Amino acid sequence: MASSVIVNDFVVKFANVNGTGSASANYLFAKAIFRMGIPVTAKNIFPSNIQGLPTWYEVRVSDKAYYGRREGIDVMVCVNPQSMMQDVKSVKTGGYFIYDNTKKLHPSFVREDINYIGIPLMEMCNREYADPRQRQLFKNIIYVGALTELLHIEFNVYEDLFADQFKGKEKLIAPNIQALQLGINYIKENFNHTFPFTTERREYTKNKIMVDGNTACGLGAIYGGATVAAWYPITPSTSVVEAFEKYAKKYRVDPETGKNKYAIVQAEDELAALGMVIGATWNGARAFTATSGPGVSLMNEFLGLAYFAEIPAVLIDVQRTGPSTGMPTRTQQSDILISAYASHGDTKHVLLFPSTPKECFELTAAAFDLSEQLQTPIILLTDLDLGMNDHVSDPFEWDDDRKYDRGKVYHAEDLEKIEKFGRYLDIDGDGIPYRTYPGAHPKKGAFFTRGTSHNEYAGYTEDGADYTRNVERLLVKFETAKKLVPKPDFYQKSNKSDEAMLFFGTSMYPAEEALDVLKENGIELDAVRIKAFPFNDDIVEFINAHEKVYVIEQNRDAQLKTLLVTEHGFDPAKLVSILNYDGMPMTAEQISKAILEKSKSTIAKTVNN
Amino acid sequence: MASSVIVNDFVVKFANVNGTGSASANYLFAKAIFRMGIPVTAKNIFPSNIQGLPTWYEVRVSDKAYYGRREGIDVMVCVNPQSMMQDVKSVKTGGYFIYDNTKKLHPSFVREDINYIGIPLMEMCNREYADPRQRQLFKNIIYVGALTELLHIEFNVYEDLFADQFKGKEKLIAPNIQALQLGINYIKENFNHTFPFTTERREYTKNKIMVDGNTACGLGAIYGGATVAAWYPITPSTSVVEAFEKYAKKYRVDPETGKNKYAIVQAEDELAALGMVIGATWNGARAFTATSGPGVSLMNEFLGLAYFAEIPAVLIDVQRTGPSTGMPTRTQQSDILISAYASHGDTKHVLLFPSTPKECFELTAAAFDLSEQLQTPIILLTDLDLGMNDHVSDPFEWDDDRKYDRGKVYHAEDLEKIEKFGRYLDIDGDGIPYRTYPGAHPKKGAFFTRGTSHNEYAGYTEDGADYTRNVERLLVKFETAKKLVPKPDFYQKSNKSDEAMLFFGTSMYPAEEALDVLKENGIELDAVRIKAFPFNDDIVEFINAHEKVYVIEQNRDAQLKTLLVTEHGFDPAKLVSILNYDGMPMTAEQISKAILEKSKSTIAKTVNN
Amino acid sequence: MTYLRPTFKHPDLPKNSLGYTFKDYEGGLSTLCAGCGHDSISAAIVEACFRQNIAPHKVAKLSGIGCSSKTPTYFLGNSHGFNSVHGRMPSVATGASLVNQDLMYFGVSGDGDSASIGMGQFVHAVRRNINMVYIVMNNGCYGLTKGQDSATADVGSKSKAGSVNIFQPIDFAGLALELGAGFVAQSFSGDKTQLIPLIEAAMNYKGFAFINVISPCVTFNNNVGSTKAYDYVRQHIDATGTIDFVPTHNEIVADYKEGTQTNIKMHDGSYLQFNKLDTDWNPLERDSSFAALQKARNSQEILTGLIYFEQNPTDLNTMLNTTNEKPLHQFSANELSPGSAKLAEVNDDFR
Amino acid sequence: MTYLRPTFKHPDLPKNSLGYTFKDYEGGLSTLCAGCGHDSISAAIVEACFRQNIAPHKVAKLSGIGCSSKTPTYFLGNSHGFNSVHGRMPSVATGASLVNQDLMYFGVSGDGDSASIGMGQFVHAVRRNINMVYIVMNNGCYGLTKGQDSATADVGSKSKAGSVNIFQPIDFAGLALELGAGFVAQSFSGDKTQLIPLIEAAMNYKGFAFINVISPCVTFNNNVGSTKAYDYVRQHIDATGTIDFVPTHNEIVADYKEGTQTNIKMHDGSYLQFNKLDTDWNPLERDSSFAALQKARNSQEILTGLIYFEQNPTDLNTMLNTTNEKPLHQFSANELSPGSAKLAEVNDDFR
Ligand SMILES: Cc1ncc(C[n+]2csc(CCOP(=O)(O)OP(=O)(O)O)c2C)c(N)n1
Ligand SMILES: Cc1ncc(C[n+]2csc(CCOP(=O)(O)OP(=O)(O)O)c2C)c(N)n1
Ligand code: SF4
Ligand code: SF4
Ligand SMILES: [Mg+2]
Ligand SMILES: [Mg+2]
Repeated sequence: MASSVIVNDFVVKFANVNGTGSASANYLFAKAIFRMGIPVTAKNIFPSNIQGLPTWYEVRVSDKAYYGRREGIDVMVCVNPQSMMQDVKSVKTGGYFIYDNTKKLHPSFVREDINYIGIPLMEMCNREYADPRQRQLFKNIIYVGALTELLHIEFNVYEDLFADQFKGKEKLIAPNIQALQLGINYIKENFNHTFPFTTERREYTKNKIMVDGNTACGLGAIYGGATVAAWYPITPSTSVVEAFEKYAKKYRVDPETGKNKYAIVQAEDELAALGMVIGATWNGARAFTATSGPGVSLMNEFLGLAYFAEIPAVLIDVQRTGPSTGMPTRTQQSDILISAYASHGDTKHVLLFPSTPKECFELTAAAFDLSEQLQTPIILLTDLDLGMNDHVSDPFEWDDDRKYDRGKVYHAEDLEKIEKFGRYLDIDGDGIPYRTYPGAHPKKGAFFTRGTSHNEYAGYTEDGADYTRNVERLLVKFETAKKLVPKPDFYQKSNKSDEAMLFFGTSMYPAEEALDVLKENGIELDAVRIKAFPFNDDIVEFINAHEKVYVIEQNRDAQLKTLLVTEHGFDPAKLVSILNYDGMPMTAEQISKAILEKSKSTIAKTVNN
Repeated sequence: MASSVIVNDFVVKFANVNGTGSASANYLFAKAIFRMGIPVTAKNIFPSNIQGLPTWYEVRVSDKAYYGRREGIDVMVCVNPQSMMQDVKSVKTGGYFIYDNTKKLHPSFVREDINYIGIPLMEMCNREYADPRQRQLFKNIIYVGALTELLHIEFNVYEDLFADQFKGKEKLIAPNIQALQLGINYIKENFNHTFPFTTERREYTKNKIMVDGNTACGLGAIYGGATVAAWYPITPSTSVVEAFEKYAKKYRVDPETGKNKYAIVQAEDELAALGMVIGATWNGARAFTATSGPGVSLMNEFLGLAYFAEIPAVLIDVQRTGPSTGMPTRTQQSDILISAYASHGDTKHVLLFPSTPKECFELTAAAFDLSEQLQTPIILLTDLDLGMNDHVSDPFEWDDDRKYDRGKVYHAEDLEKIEKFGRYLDIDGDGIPYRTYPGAHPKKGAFFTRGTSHNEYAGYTEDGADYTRNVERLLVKFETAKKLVPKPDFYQKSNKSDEAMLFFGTSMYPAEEALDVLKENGIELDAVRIKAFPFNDDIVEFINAHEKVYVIEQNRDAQLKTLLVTEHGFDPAKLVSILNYDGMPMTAEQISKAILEKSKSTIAKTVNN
Repeated sequence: MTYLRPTFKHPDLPKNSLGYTFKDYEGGLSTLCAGCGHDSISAAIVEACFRQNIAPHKVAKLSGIGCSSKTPTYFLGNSHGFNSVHGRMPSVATGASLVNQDLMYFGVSGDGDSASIGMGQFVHAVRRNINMVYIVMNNGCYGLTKGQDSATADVGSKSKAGSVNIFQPIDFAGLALELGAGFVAQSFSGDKTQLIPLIEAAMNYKGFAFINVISPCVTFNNNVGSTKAYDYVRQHIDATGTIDFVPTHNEIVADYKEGTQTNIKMHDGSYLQFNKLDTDWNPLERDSSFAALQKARNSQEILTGLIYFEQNPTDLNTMLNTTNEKPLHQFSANELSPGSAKLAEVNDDFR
Repeated sequence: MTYLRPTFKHPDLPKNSLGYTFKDYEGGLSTLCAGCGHDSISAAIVEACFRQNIAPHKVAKLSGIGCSSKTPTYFLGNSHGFNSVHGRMPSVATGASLVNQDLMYFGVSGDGDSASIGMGQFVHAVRRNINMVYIVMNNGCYGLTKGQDSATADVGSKSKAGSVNIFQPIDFAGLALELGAGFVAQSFSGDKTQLIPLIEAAMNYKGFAFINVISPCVTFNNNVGSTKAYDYVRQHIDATGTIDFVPTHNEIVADYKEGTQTNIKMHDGSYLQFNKLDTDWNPLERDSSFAALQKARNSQEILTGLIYFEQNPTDLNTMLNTTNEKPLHQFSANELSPGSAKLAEVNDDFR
């Protein structure tokens, strides 16, 4: 047990029953810490169920600004008898177990090596509130109060938070404050040891925002100029279009006519959703859909059509744990292979990998440009962890001078100047032809879009040479894509080591932390974070420049490594996979441990994380 | 121009209008050569259209028993004015162009370097036949007659063929013989040069059969014990289930009750087709579907379910030219990647690659055993070339003592002996659990099949450890598959060279021929033909034993190479791709040329093919 | 997570004619929201199976994805179950039903599962007349994904989140009738008295027996303004009278006034007894059923009960003439493979 | 392979009010079988567009896969066309129609394309009331894959290959009506006189205008025993009388006997003129249309003509309140992006 007080470095986990309103109380706790300027990460671990099953909320506070998950619970707040046995077990030796002691704790829950704080939550609620719904809701606020006192969270932060939360319903503020106070007072009156963890105001999160990736994607689609969204509900992607709708209602209604500059359709399934997107983009609009694994599987045929007929489309895949229905409320990065090579025949798709809410916003907006520039589907691969959990992020930015890059489009005036329009003619040598919007010109520019083989003039063809020219041009286009997609993030100005780490998406969080851990263990690695597929030359150069590259992924089959090897012919032996695929966000410990075992430069040291 | 007569080594191509009955006449020609014991290969090159467009039929005769396609037309029989210009162009210098000279040939069709034989086909038909349908049909027989005379095909072979073809409609024999005779006589009377090509009876095809792969697959499903077939029509797979139905009607109707020991359903689409198969196999039956690329794309979600819930299923994918609708009547081997890794999440499927009709039969039958042994989908990857063209093949064989291997199933008596049944319990350490059929036992063995994460007892779980154990067991099962799938064919007892060739499916035909061509050019390569994925140890050993391995594929993106590298970590540099993807079956010349260019042991020689 | 009920059995529990107690028909403890209509339907299925004396292992239960599709875990724990993928249960059930005619097939689905993503498969299952009981637990919303409108939500119906549906609803009963379904019933999860015998009748129907059950989602669609809320449904229901299912061996007890009772004979000789039937409509005539349904729709009423009953159904297996000698999976290699001699003949055809 | 007709134009060709000649509405030369019903429907579309004075480039034509779905290449060569994937045209058309309300959308499909693989999408396109003309070229078979029965093949109908269909047919008109379609018509490819005005009316309908056209497949389903053969259809057709479409600017010429003519007013002020209408059925009332259809079905007749017409349709764009100020793709970044100031507010919400 720690003897001195640890500042801003601990993990609190809440164990609740879902459907009881605990999520917002737990969020309040995390948000309070955020408002104190302290780095905080919250993970909502919920079941694929609506009401009555165990749900958890993990809050990590980190003065070093590590935003990844960390194993080992310092403080467990358990108000769910169903999960209590496993919750007790999950507390670190020396940690704290906070529970409702209205009823006496059964001896089987008692561990010698942890501390127990009982608070008579039910009793207090029954005493204070008559309404059963209030009893349930305020119980959650009371334990937040207790934590507030134990961890010395600033009280006025809550006052602000409640004021924001209940704007327009101000009469709800007082009872919430009161419930919080109940918890605070209970600790004040009953707890007289030194609690080994505390918080202290910092400036880390100043100017930052705390938001989930799905909201950021929805907002990115608004700023990126999407006018049509077609989707089918599926966890964990549903909130992408919900956010789009929310902001569209706010910002996309013509104030004069009251008419919408957008259209959202809840489709009958994912096939139809992508079909609608393709219809809309074919007709010139920017359109997108959001889904998760099963939806991507169903969209294969349409993705192949869009690839071959060269129709833009933006698909946001918020990945969850596969295969099949898998674990719908757990995270993974396991739709990479199917996304990159979706559909039968020789197909390749452009992928984007955001790591933060800000990147969700930016890459979603960028996806619309890219998709129109390249006239092909762009698949944004985010995941449940990024999409549904709140992350501390730099704020969203937008340049008001920014214009959309609509790609190569011939309008009526261009068509006038052209002798013969060839929809699939590679005029510029970059593999990207010109398109026209339906209705553009009375006599020129009309063409037939089809998924069958076509020549440069969009005419149907069964000629082998026509076919070959066309699919080889598509490879040229894919080369062009390498120049247009976002560049990777390098963690060093120039390479310093023979070994390196490569990661993408939410693996960034534990990977960055692992870099530090390894450094502490005497292993300094170069590192790169990939943001897109196809991989651009910088990445190839980086890998070539290293003897060994650890590729961090949250899937079983090393799917990103497969893309690296397939597309660039690296020797697979030099790309060493570090994988986690149990459905929980990967931790720095998992990575550093694995690398310590595998690294040639490993000194006989153990990780002291 | 050849001065001496070439025996049994030439290519004849027919140019017709589709829907005019030419296919059966052209087939008659190929079959006659087959009956003379001479190796012959026929390729039907038809449009995605029902009536009125150009169609071709290529017949290669090869005394060396090369069954691959060969470029360069020796004799072109053109009865389609639409395609005449390109047909004239496709004749080899010194070759022959046979045409209908009822109307004079336009000078633009005249090439100085080829020979022309005009036959007044239309005039002859109009004279001989009153019925327009007869005129059309017998025109085709007349040119077969002409070829018969030019190439010295034995007349009595036709008599036998007609007798077989018109069994039960004997009155059609005489007019056909007469039409044939018309052609023969016309040549006898009007052609008095020496024709540079001829046929001579051989014994090569004695005991062989000439059949298309789809028929063989359908028959394989009959012998393999399939009782349920669910499908959706799509070129080029349609005839698989048609053959199954034909033989089922013949061999699977209980003579006593008149009831069917099979059920065939034409589903509403491919999703439903695979759903029905999965429902049937879940209920204990052997079931299959047949489709082509677009169908596989649509089946992704169900394939993932079958993988994860461990349900047998047999899927026959007769590949055509992708992506998207592509060229539906052209061939390719381009559904490898999507088949191997179909569906989102981490999934892997077992693939089989037949090369001959006999293997279509055998591997289809084997697929049912494998699928039940492994409790997973088996995808048989054939292609349009193998599936729809007639191939000379060894005859089908069946061991009457053969029993079906139904895999690990607990029946009522087994369940009686078991304490607690665990549907996903790995008792034998091979990753394969035991299953039960619905209705097996009144109290034991019932379980819930689901696509969500499940523990050893088929219970729903969101526990990371349960999940991980399960998906890692699936990897163990995939390892087990390596021991069960058919072994590769090696072309040498022991390795003789540093370099080797690796191929599969219909690439076998040109590859075998290319091996000879290369030998003639001083390059002797080892070779292996792969029959299944996952690749077994023999293949890995073989590749490790060579410095360079040429991987022959009929797709753009080197899909099989991707599997080799992904699964075994070979250095991609040593696997050199030789690709063809124009939709036509690959030729030996394409392969040998490419290898001559790329081989380190290349002596300054050119191919003299 | 599935909780199992304690397996302790009271020795005095009543048994049905097969010797099974009610408990033998139960499943795992439900994880649905307290008050969810779906749980009442599960209970009705349990009761119907108990009454119908079907051995639990002789039932196969199949579903798609959704709260409704989870229910097969909550009834008939001794039956094989298959929770397939979203909207595709009909095809899986079709395949299963082809194999083994000794089992009874229960398909359970939701309105999202069957009216949106599964519409195509639903239509074709009806068309093929699969021999199964097909129950849609219809709550007008997507429960499991948190309350979006489904395709059966009525125009103007308000969700808990406050959005008002603008699209025409799909009327399952009308659709099934239009598609030629032979057994079309409609009921309400809150009306056990009506629902249980309907399920019993459906179980005895040799063909596609469809029951659309309005089943309120208490969490997302039980608010004022929703036309699938308990209150709304109770107010707008137009029950066609009580129904009784009378198995073959039971005597028909006619304790109703004359003229108010109809007995429909089932294929196995059992009877379906209608009481107090609406007099101007005959459930044995399709046109008449259509008209009745249409009339109720026009007046915004929900017609419940047995809406249409085709007396001579021909199910898929009969149409396909599939053997029922034994399940298809029980045939051995020498019963299925035509053998080497026949293969020699086949080879000869290709020479 | 598409052949283009010679582009030489005779100077004296008649022109429509926009100055276009008939030739301007033609497409590539058909590659369908000689005599295929689909070609007649293409010709009717050409004629209807010419008569309706629509600029060819203001039409978008969409289809799935099949012989029928190939036809958009054979009409309106100056329009953008989209031959998508099998059965999924409805969704593509839906997406397209959301973007640009200045174009007219023609969806062309086959019975395989819409009744089998595309059933789900068809149902939902009806439900959403997409503003489009939706034509099914219904031949009861899969032409392009060589003649298998489709889901619209009648029970007992015999294919050329000799197989007899055992399944209930899907009745497109009945289904569309059941699903709430506002414009439901049925016709025969061989009846140009009826078909052309129906297409014209459909073009002027602001909503989902559905025309099921029986269109014989001469190659695979025109044999004796087929209920989709030319001869059979001609014998069983029950035309509802002639129809005329009268554009806004034309005067209504009433040259029929009183009592036999009905004028239906379209949303744009034009009229649809029915002559010699069946007296016991009113196409403006859904129940009545249902009954008429049902009656014809019962007597194995094919009712053709305008079966149902809802006078006040609300199409999807109207329901969604989408702007028609200009097509959605014409909005620029500063019209669509809320700008940095608003983004600052959004950021603040997350602090
Ligand atoms: C292919 C696919 N798309 C989406 C989902 C997400 N999903 C799960 S359940 C559901 C809707 C369920 O609605 P319903 O069938 O009405 O069942 P309820 O929960 O209302 O009983 C959806 C969209 C999925 N599981 N699979
Ligand atoms: C996903 C998919 N499955 C199957 C096919 C093969 N296919 C092409 S057309 C067609 C049927 C066409 O029938 P229909 O729509 O009635 O058109 P018709 O040819 O009769 O006019 C089928 C099954 C395909 N192209 N795509
Ligand atoms: S969310 Fe609705 S449908 Fe789902 S369990 Fe709860 S009440 Fe039932
Ligand atoms: S096959 Fe039939 S549908 Fe297709 S073009 Fe020929 S006649 Fe028309
Ligand atoms: Mg529902
Ligand atoms: Mg058709």
